[in-house]
Amino acid sequence: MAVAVVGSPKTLSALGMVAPTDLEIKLPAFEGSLSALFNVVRERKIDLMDVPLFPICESYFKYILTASLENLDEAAAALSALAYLLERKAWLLLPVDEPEPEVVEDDLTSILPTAQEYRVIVEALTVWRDERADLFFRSADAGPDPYELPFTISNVTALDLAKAFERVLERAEPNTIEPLNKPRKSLQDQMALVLRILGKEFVPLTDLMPERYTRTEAVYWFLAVLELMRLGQVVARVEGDTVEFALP
Amino acid sequence: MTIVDQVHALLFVADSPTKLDQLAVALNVTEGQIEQAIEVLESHFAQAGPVQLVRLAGGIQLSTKPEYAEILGAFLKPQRQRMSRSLLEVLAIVAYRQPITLGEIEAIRGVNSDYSVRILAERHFLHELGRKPVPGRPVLYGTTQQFLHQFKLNSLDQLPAPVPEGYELPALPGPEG
Amino acid sequence: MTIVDQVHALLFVADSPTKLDQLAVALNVTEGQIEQAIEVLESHFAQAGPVQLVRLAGGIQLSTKPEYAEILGAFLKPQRQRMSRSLLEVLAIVAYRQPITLGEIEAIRGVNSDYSVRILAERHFLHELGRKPVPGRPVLYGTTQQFLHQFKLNSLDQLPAPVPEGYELPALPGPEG
Repeated sequence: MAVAVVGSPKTLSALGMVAPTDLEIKLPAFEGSLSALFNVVRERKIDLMDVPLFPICESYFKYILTASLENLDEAAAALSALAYLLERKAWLLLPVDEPEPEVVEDDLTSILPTAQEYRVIVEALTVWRDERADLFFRSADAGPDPYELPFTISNVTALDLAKAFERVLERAEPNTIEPLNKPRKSLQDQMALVLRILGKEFVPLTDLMPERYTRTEAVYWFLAVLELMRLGQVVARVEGDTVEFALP
Repeated sequence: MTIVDQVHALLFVADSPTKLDQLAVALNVTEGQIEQAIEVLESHFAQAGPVQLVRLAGGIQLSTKPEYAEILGAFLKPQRQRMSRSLLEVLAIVAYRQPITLGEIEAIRGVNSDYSVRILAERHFLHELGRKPVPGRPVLYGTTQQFLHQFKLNSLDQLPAPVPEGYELPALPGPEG
Repeated sequence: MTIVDQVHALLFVADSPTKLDQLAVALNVTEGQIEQAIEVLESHFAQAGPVQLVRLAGGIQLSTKPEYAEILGAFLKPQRQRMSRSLLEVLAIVAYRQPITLGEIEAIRGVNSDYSVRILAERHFLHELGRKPVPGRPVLYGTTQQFLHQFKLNSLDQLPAPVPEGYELPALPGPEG
């Protein structure tokens, strides 16, 4: 694999610029100048895999070190040509980006001899994967938001509830003026209260509430009952034209 | 392996409400047989356990019973997306008035609703129905199946009637209340 | 609402294996109570219905029983990803020898395994565990939760031990049986 370096500049342009300095290459697969090699590779007339690039690079280094470098353009052109060849070859060496040929899956005899030690594991994995394929799970986005689940309110419609609320409000007294810093009652407390008072028997909302109440209190009572209905802890029905509530 | 169990299995793995005819085709039985199986399942679930059958978005689906909402809400909290008041408002307007343009939504609300519409479309609650044949050809929006599903509606007819204009809503207590 | 029903409800909505401690925290009970509830649920499911409890990837998950595979497969038409012999081989080596570098895998197999490792990582069977503190700092690979899930394993301890080199493997039956 002798490579001779000859420094006579040529002007033929292979790269569309100054031709590379002629590095004479003598290899089993190719004999000629670097620019000739560059051309045959570009035209795919030679398999680059058969051309070792290392000796060529070495020659180029020798040339750079020993030549007078009167013409830097030539040296640069040679470098570009070499870089092109190296890149082309590097791509050829990369694994092909297509699926591996399908091998019959349970053909365990085809395990590489070097990996025979792992054959039992491969066998086990094959079995388990088949078993796993028989199982189906609930999908990640299955089901409505559990917090927004439907609940049955028997024959009660939203309009019935609105009417019931209206009736409760009609009887409410105007709000008393309270100091601003008075802590607000929590809905949770109100819900607990409703659960304590309510029994299994259906009663209208007004039966649960005290004789006298303010508009704000009415709202709290109503919201508490609604929330409990949503949580399934209170049920409702329409009796005549009144909505009645009870524990389920 | 009874039809009831088979229907149960299909509903268990289905990721959206399944229609009776889909179940019938999958199990190669009649819709009547599916109906019967559904009834058996329904009463089976009603007796015990946390699972129930719900009829949603024109199909049937398994869900947990409402009384488990609190526990599950806490368990799933990080995954839940809350919906702001303005999003709900836009959604309500579109649900009633669809097909409707962005300009019409904004005329009703009196505020810019561009952002809300975009978010609702991203969450697949709204989608484009076409374009209104007026100058500018604005996009017409409508609600999706996803909307029905998320709001546990079987069809749009189930929406309560909006309060007619001029009707006085009972006043909610003000901040001083 | 018993603990058993509550555990059932949580497992029903969970979309991946749930660990006992997660259930215990969510329901504010001890892990021992969860264990008991799981046992009750397990025997309950074993008696009837298409659902079962499976222990995999270090947690518990509801799934359908294997005998429903055919019906469900026809209904869902899942896209089963085929796995070639070399992918399985690389997976077996990583499962057993993790953390392991690409170079070490290739040293065992004697062939370039870059492609297989990349595909397995894309399918989330393998992931990077860090880098080996040697020149070049090569990536160390290990198996994922997804790997355990896809192969119905609860933990890596369930893998059989590799047969030591030099040990004669019983011959597999040839094609003539």
